[in-house]
Amino acid sequence: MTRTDNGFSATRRLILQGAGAVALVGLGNLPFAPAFAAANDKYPEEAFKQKTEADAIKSLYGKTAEASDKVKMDAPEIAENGAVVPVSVSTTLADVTSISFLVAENPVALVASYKIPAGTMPNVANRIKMAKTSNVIVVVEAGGKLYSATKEVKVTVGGCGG
Amino acid sequence: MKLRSATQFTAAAFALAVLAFAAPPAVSADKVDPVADEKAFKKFFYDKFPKLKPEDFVNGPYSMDADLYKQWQDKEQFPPYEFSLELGKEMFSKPFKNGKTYGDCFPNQGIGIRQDYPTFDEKEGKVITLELALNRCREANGEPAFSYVRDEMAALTAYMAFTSRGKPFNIKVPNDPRALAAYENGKEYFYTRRGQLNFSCATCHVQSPGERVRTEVLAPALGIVNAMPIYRSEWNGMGTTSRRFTTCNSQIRGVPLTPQDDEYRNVEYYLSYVSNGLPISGPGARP
Amino acid sequence: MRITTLTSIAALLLGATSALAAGEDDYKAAVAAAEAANKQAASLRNQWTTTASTLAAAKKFADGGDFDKATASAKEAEALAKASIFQATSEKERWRDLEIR
Amino acid sequence: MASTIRVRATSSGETTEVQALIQHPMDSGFIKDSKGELIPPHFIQQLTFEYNGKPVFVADWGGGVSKDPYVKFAFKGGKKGDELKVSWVDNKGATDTTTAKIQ
Repeated sequence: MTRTDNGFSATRRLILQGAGAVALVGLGNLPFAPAFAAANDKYPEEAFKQKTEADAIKSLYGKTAEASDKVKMDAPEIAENGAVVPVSVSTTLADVTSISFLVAENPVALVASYKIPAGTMPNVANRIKMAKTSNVIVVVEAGGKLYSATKEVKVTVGGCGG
Repeated sequence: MKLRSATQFTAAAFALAVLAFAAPPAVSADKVDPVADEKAFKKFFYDKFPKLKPEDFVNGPYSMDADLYKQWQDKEQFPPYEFSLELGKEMFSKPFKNGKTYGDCFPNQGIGIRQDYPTFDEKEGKVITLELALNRCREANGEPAFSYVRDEMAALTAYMAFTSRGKPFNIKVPNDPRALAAYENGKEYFYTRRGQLNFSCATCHVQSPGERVRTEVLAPALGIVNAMPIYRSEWNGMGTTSRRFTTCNSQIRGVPLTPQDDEYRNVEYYLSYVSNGLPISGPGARP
Repeated sequence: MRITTLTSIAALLLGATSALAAGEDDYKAAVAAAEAANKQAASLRNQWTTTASTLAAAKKFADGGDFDKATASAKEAEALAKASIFQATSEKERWRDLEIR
Repeated sequence: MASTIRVRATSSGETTEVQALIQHPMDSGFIKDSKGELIPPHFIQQLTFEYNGKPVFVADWGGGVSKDPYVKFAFKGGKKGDELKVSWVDNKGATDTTTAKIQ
């Protein structure tokens, strides 16, 4: 706990809370360097090490999410194969800055986290792996708050097994 | 040890079960009639799945289950066989060391001809599948043959199928005793139970399509070869018709034959013939 | 054919007890019989994967000097091979029962 | 060597829809090979889409994204004929970049 990583993740949280904070931290070291681009450049290493979805969300955003019916997730009832599960999300929430996909029962809960700059639509589709039947959680960051949707997807052939 | 005693039991139970049924006389062999077979085969599947249109059968399990269909539609937006298809196109157009190309070995430079294979070679008296023709083309041009079950062959056949998409299978069984014998042998292979599990191809793909075996929704035999080659999520990659046949055999605990052995060529001939008129849909994506 | 299959199946059901105190010679004879039967299955184009894996297990026991278990496994492999022969032979006629016509 | 990145970007006038498929094993580090040994993690960590020099979409990925990963999103603006730059970097430091014309 004494490692400097903690400082970095704290910094990262700050950055992710809003584009405005970025200039203060001074990470604008990229050639094109618009404020949010610098934030986008950081890969959330620690969040991708967390085993549970709660820890991953905390590491990624530094706060907790509340369920919202404004977050619409489209995922199959039964995955045809855990190695390739198409999951997509759309939302009517305004000012979306980030969308993340988590699988509770995977060895690493966080699967993907997308940064949504202003002007990009809050709709994302991707294909994820699921080790077994699990809740899939989508977290949407909008206006600095976190909203989530959860759906159980049954997996009969795991994407992380043998 | 636990496993082995289970094996013993299965073997014994199987043998006894067969013995119990050994008595009733088998239907006597009629004369070989591919036209009647094709009609009966299609009628069986059309009756079993009255809601499906004929061309739906070439999409296998996806036509049988709404949830699967949706996942397939999502995948097809940018299908997983895309890379194989591009590789195949590149390989197909690249000349051999002697300057010739694959196209030179085929009618119409190999474009839009998938639906004509397998074909019966009257000179040789045997069935020639597309995979076999591709390797013969390579060897005739001084190139080593590809493995029938690996990515290169899948890529080449993927490209050739792609250029033939939508064209109806047009397999011919000429009135030649050797062709009829090959066809009949393919049919026999299709219906013959084998392996310790005592399954025939038909056990899964005639009796139970649309049902789940463990986790998989079984594809109907009608139209099954139209989608070859396939990207299978289970394989994490592409598979040829040869790969499909050999893995089917080992899954039922039978030792697979060598790819492109007569029986495999003949069963592909039979299955393609009875799917005549249904469109080529390969390369396909499957769970 | 059917009688021999039945006999070997019966032996199987009784389990390995009949192979008490087998020696290397018993093992070798059992393996030879299993291999011969499996070869016949191959000529009928119908080997079972379990025949090969059971034979491999027998050889492993023999390598470890356990000829009781090695002989029992070899006999099991022979029974599997004979069942596969029986299957191939009976299917020569029976396949038509499944045919769509 | 062909690019590992396939992109389809189509403009509807108001928005541009982008789909990408990338050739990458995306090994999570939790799967064993046929010998029973763990395949070491090897996955894309970051995938960036830039339009007019600005990122329009950034994906941070872990090993839980499927092999040959796929993603779809849309952004406001984007004209037919304009270029979209796509690049990725994986956990071993390998990278690839391509540009695609908006259709």
